[in-house]
Amino acid sequence: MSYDKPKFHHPLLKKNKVGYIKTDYEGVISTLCAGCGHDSISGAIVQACYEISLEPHRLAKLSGIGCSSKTPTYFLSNSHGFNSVHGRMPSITTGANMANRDLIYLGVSGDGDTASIGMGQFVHAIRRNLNMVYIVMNNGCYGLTKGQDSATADFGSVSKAGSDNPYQAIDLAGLALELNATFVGRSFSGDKTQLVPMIKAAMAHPGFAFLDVISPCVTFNNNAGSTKSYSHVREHIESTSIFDFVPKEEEITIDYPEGESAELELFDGSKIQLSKLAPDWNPTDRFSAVNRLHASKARGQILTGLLYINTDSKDLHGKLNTVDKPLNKLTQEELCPGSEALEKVNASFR
Amino acid sequence: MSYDKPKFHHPLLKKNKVGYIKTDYEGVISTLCAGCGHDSISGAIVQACYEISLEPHRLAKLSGIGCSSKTPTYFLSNSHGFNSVHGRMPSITTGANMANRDLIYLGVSGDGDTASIGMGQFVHAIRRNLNMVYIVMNNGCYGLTKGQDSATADFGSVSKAGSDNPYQAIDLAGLALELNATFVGRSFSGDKTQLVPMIKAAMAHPGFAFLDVISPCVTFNNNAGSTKSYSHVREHIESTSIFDFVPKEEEITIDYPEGESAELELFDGSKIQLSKLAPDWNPTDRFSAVNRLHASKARGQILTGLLYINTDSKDLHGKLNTVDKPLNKLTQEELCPGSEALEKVNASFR
Amino acid sequence: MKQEVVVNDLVIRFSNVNGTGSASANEMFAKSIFRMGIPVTPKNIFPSNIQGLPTWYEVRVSEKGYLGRRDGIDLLVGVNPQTLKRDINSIRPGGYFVYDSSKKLHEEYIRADINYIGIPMIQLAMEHYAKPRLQQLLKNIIYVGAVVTLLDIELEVVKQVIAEQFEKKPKLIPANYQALELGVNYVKENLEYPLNIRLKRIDAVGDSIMIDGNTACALGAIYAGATLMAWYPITPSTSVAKAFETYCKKMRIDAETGKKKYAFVQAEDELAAIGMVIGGNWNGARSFTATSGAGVSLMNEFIGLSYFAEIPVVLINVERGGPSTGMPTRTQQADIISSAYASHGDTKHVLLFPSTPAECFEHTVKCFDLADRLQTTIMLISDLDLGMNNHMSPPLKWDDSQKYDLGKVLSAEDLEEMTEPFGRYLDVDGDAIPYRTIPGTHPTLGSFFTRGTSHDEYAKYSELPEVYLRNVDRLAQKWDTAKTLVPAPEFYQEESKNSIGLIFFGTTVYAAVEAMMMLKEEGIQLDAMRVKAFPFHQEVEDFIAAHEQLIVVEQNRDAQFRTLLINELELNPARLLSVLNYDGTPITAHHITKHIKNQLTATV
Amino acid sequence: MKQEVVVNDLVIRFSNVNGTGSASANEMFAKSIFRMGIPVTPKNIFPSNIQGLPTWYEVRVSEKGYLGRRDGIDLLVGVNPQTLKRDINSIRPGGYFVYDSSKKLHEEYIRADINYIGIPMIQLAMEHYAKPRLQQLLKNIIYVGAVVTLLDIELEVVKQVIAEQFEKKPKLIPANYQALELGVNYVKENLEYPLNIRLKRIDAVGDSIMIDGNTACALGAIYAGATLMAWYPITPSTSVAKAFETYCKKMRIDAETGKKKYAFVQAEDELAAIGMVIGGNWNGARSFTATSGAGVSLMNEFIGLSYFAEIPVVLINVERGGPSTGMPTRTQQADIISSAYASHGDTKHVLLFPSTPAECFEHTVKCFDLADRLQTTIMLISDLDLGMNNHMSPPLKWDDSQKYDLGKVLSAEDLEEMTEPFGRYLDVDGDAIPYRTIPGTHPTLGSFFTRGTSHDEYAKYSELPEVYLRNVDRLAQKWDTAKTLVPAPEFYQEESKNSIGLIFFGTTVYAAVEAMMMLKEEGIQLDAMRVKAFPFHQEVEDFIAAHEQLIVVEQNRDAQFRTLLINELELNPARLLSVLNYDGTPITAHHITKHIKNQLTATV
Ligand SMILES: Cc1ncc(C[n+]2csc(CCOP(=O)(O)OP(=O)(O)O)c2C)c(N)n1
Ligand SMILES: Cc1ncc(C[n+]2csc(CCOP(=O)(O)OP(=O)(O)O)c2C)c(N)n1
Ligand code: SF4
Ligand code: SF4
Ligand SMILES: [Mg+2]
Ligand SMILES: [Mg+2]
Repeated sequence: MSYDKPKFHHPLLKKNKVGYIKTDYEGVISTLCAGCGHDSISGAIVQACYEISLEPHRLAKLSGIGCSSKTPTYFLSNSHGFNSVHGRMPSITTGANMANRDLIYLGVSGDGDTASIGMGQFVHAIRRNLNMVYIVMNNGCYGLTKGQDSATADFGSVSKAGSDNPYQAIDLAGLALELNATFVGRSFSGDKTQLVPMIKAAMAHPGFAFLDVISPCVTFNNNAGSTKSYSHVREHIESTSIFDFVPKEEEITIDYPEGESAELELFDGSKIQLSKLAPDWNPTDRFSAVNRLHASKARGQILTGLLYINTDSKDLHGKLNTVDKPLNKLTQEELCPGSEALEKVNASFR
Repeated sequence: MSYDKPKFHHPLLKKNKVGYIKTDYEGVISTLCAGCGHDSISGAIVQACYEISLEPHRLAKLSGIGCSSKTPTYFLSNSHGFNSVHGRMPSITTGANMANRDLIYLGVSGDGDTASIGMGQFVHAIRRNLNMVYIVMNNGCYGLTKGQDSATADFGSVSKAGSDNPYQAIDLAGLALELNATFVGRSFSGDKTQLVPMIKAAMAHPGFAFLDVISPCVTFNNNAGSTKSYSHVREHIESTSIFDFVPKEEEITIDYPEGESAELELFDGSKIQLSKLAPDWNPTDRFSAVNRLHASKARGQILTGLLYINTDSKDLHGKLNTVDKPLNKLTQEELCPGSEALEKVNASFR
Repeated sequence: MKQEVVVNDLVIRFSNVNGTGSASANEMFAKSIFRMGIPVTPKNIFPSNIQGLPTWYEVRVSEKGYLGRRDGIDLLVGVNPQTLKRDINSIRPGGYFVYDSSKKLHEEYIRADINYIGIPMIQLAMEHYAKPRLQQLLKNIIYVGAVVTLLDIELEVVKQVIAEQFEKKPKLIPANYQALELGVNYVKENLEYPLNIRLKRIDAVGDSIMIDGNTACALGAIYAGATLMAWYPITPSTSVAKAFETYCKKMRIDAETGKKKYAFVQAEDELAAIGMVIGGNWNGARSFTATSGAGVSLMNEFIGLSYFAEIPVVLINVERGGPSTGMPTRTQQADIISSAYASHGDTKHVLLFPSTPAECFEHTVKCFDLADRLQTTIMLISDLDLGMNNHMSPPLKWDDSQKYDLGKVLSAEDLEEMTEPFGRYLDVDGDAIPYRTIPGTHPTLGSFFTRGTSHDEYAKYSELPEVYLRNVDRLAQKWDTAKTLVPAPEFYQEESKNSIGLIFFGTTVYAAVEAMMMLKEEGIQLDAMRVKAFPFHQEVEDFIAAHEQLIVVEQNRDAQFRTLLINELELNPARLLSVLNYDGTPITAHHITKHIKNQLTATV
Repeated sequence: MKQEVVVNDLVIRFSNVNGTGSASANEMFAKSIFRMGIPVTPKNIFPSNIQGLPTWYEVRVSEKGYLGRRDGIDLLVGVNPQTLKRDINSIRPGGYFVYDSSKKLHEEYIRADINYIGIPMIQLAMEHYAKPRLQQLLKNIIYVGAVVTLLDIELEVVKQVIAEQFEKKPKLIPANYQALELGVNYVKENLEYPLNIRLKRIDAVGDSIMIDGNTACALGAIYAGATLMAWYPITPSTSVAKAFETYCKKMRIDAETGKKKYAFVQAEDELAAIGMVIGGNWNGARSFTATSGAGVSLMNEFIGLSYFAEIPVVLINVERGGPSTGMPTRTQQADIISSAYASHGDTKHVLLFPSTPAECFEHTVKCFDLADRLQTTIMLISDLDLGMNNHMSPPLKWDDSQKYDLGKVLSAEDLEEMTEPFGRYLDVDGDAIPYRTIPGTHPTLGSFFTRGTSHDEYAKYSELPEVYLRNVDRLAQKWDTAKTLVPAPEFYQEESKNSIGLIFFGTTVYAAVEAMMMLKEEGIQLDAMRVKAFPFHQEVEDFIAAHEQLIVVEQNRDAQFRTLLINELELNPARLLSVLNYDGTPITAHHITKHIKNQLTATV
């Protein structure tokens, strides 16, 4: 059951450049547990889309199965959505992206959905540098099936039932780096200041943008001993940088200390503006990100922020060299070679 | 169709400690293409098993589907074998291993089998630290289906048909390291001196031992421009170390230069003896291996040899804390709780 | 609205919001009735979500022992504002609506033909408990107290059940008792009680137990000696795994070392789960998995491997509402064809259909014996209704003299004694079942190469047409052997007497038995058969042969079971009528009788 | 052993080792016969391996135009020592064995009832070519030269075919010509020729082409406007992908930019392949995949999603020998039931069964129209025989006035003009097919949420029984709509005249038509129908109704097509006899006639 929120449009609510107010980016009322991290991420998506003045119908939102994968109903109700099957969102997004290169594709997944059943598709979407934003709402457990450990649960993390996890966690951000993902970030559902600009930057990135967002499950994995609880994350979080996203032609407003700041221009003219908190880290050097991540992990810390960006890579359309016009807009005239050409084909088989 | 080789036992052929001669470790005659790298790896397996005096029935050999996955018929015909389905060898091996912890499990796979359809199972076998040897016969292509690029084909590598591969390669050894595999090595089918001791060490390792073995496909991927051809590999190979495996209670015979040599004792008392060729590399420091691999890759070189070993980790049985006796040997008496216990269960449901 | 007093025959429904602790309160309510010796079936109707959506708990009480769902709710406790309208409309005329009168009920909810009983639940809870979470939880116990009094349920029994429920957290007992009394006293002080519908202790449950089918399956697997369970979470089969782990921890720990005599592996997906089961059984350890819906679809490739390479697999499919993700928390019997003929190529698989938790136990044990004997996939086809709801069931039975049938496995000694060379796929005994060996059995004898490709009697790869034919024809013959090994059907008459035979299977039994009685009262006599397995036992054929007209009752849209009967027994479809129920709720006797009567009029 | 001269009616078999270049030599041989205007069918029987295993190439020549396989080999060229015995035994008495006489044939290979023709192939090759690889390759051309002469095939035609074959590597032509002459001259100088079996130019192929079904499917997809192919390599479907890419490179490159008007994605597995197809079609680009065997099994979950969420999918299944990995390089029609009812829950899928390459083309186009119109999975069920062998076929046809049927898709204008709110799953027209919108169509209208869970007419999630029922009942009704849209069957008589009707589909047509002629000659007259689609068209029902007895010919063990007929048309199984062939080789007319005669005697 889902409930449409009554949308009360206050005349004073500020319209963005494309004429929408913030509530236009919302979806139906969430049916997740009160306090679930996923809802905060939905909120950040709404915020980001509103702020960058996205026209909602220019985005398609896709997901697998899980509490996290339900969230696309809770934001952007003017966008087409697809709640598909468990672990297979990447392949559906690949097909959708092939059909129309002009839309923005936002994929939402869970750690169960991505790190277990969906591992293969995740890896290969990265390999193809599919132009999409891929958000994992990472709670270290299977929320919707009642709290089993997932593959991102940390070694030794204690479950609600009291048992220690004996397996090494899969670090999805580390994995994405190893696999040459062209944009890798990590954030925390509780840190909107970091998350909102990160989502904006991810949307501006013309390739695979991966966001691993720690998102506590209040019902099944927010207990003492869990390394994915609100309190544990708050206590162990650290950041690569102070981070902002500046849309094309907007002015940079924040002043960063000289020397530690960096400005990265993206494909569409927008910019990422950041002040490094880690001196040896360089956002465009993949191996420095790997190093930095490793160092944090060794200290038991959770490194968040932008980890790596490759501002110059070809997405799958580029690799395949497809035409600029979306394939789903090509007409029969443009596609069908016609009877004459077929006669030639026939002749070649005689 | 398969042909049993006539086994001519020359009286002088040397028996190993368990009374077998080398041909006892062979299988039926290979039906792979003449010159296929996979056959050399089969040969190395035969050699290694003979030299460590393995009783063939104490090993189970399993594979997926592909030319590579056919090889288990070509070695160890006194071992049980299982040529399963495409990409799913790891799960079958997991079940088999759970059933009997006392056997040695040798899994053979191809790069298509592992890096594409089998990616999820590969990742999770590593995550569980399943006690097995996992060999990928890596030719950068799908041999059995006639030469399509696989996911390990290098970026820019030229196919037989002449097209450049536009995708980044998945580096399976790098991936295994990122995923905390407890033994990671890389070798080349053409380098038996390195490969044979590496297989022996992998078999002695009480956890997941991964060997990425470059194995040229002479029919479909040995052309100029291919980075998985014999000539390319020969020209770009480099090694972490000079390497030997010394079974328990055997003497170390090779003398390595002081300072660069290391000796690693394995769980069963056997030893890995090596002389480092890379000074900054430490075989038991995972991150130094990652660094080393990265450095070679940056120079366009293929780093081979032992990359990393964790000599102190729990395999899946250890993590699950199962009994020492193989589960498949437990009798009904040991397993069935009996009618009295069931009566108590019934009572609890009244 | 003066009504007769009705004793021990009613349906009560609780309408709640999920994640508020109501399920456990409602369960205690049902358990108390059971303890009074009265047959009862609860059904938990929950959403595919964790918190905040509508959930219902329906309790049918039937002195006559009819345990199916029944239409017509006698009393509904409605505390979910989201569904108030719908809930009130679902009450039969003359029935009762128990609501939270802390706030006044809006006009639009007033029906003239039902009785309204207001209990100020949340008000009472707020008056007595400070913490919001406690208020929420104990509100449930308050309404239990009220309803218990209204229906004349023995308070001591309820208290006993509460005490047992909180055995491990005894500190919670007093608060629960207090809440219970709040409900009881409110009724006693403010309302007329008991109602005309009420309960009374009898002695009609015998030695029955109240248990869910999934727990019974898990216990069956433990008793059958399963040492590996590999699985992936999916509703409604997850609780098989949970119960397996729970009971293994009690029953399968080595006393000396504290180590486990089982391996319990949460796989990365369903493909891996069944792969592990294949590996485990190949290597001689009884291994199984449990799954539902999409999980079965994902296992298709491996099921074919099991069939063709002849490797035992035990697969418990707890069906849910399909297709696709469908209605994951609703029940159906709609995986019949996709299970029977799973996988590409010519394949057929053995299915067992338990009806009760006792049979879940017994059939799960049987699955392992059959899997080892037949060396193929055996599926236990359960459903959400059976698997996740508590059912009154005969107790679970184990005969200590019962020995596992491990099938045709050759030992080292067997191999040494053999005069002919070992052929893994050689039919030595004429039953089309070959002998197998377990890896590691013997240093030089008995090793073979398992493969999903065409192979000869000695497990060698072959593409020769005649070799292929020998193999698949033997597999077809093995199917005939299977027919002689599966459980025979159950009949509901001494001998067939009527021209019409009713056929059903699985959870339909509850409603079907009641329907037969209802029809009998109207003078319509039917013979009946409950099928327990596919392939069909000879007695299934005989029953069908003995009746002109058959009516097949099943819980899916496409009459899938009827298709199986027609296809495998070469029946004229004209002889088989269908009664179908597929809206996700368990079938009712009323539904069956109505459709049988329609069908019979239509065909006459 | 004096024999009559037989012209244009023979079967020649080449027995080779794979990976030695024989396939291309043998193909040129077959093509030359086709060029002489004589109907011919080659069948390549190859192993699941790249190099060194036995492979056969069988060429049937039939002036009457019978294009099925025929038993009884008239001439066998045997150059594979591994299979010599078997090969020699396969020759019909009085037939010819052409062998490499460079080495003397061993005594044990001598049969008294056949003729031996020795050609010193390898000796000739070694005398004329230095490189071993060249010797191996040209040895094949040498035997072609010999056989061409023995059978009186026009040498100029063969040379022309060779010239075309090496069009892009003209340097190779002289060596091939030379090798050809070596064979020709050896025969001319040393042997009697032509043989009693021989060929002669006629004019019996008309405007036919020689093409394999997979290439025709790929061309069909291009003509149908498919812009996304997502696939994973698997024999025997891989060549669909290969041909799609090849022809797209010729026909679908934007002339100005050199960019591609298609996306060709090799997926990481079959699950991903069909997922991409679902994504592409959801987003309004015609998308398809091709697979075989295990691939179809792996796609089960997604097929259910397509059915329930109503997303077009075109899936080409080139069947191979099952179950499991089975015989991947052999042919069968054994994925009928698993395709028709793929996926858990109540599901049914539309299948089309082409018989010829021309139909592969035409039906593939039809698949896209049907998928868009019906918004569900449409499977083209081909097989290895049709897909990978060259077949003489009518030319591919395209009518330029033919317009794609893109089904019920609402444009921005449509949405703005609508007076009622858009309901994605609302049946507005009474045909049970709802309207859909493509993402991005309109800023504020028409967006909806696609899901595999139960949903109402407006695509909202719902667990209500009545909502679920409305939806699945509509899907059942859509199935009835499908019946009116699929291709009608083909009949082989003006009107039904006989009491027995023959039913077949797909590649069985070749043998079936010949069988009917053979039976006619023996006085057994049958009516016949070739079914082209599932669900069954009304005319299929009518034909069946018009015949007392039906014989269903199919290439699988379990008579799967017969099951479909019985189940979907409610037929009495007693009316349907079966002729089955499932050893992996294409069915022969002889096999059909034999079994029909057996069946008829048995039932009389
Ligand atoms: C094929 C398949 N297997 C299992 C399930 C059951 N299932 C639903 S959600 C889920 C796990 C979700 O976990 P995660 O992706 O971490 O999401 P969360 O609920 O934690 O946000 C599972 C296993 C399913 N829907 N489909
Ligand atoms: C489910 C499934 N999909 C596809 C295939 C077809 N197939 C057989 S082998 C193979 C690829 C093998 O490549 P690789 O693993 O690299 O082995 P290689 O032959 O190169 O040694 C494929 C795709 C299959 N057998 N099963
Ligand atoms: S169960 Fe956990 S993940 Fe799911 S909605 Fe509740 S808090 Fe969120
Ligand atoms: S095709 Fe390639 S991989 Fe396969 S056997 Fe031949 S050389 Fe080896
Ligand atoms: Mg999760
Ligand atoms: Mg390969």
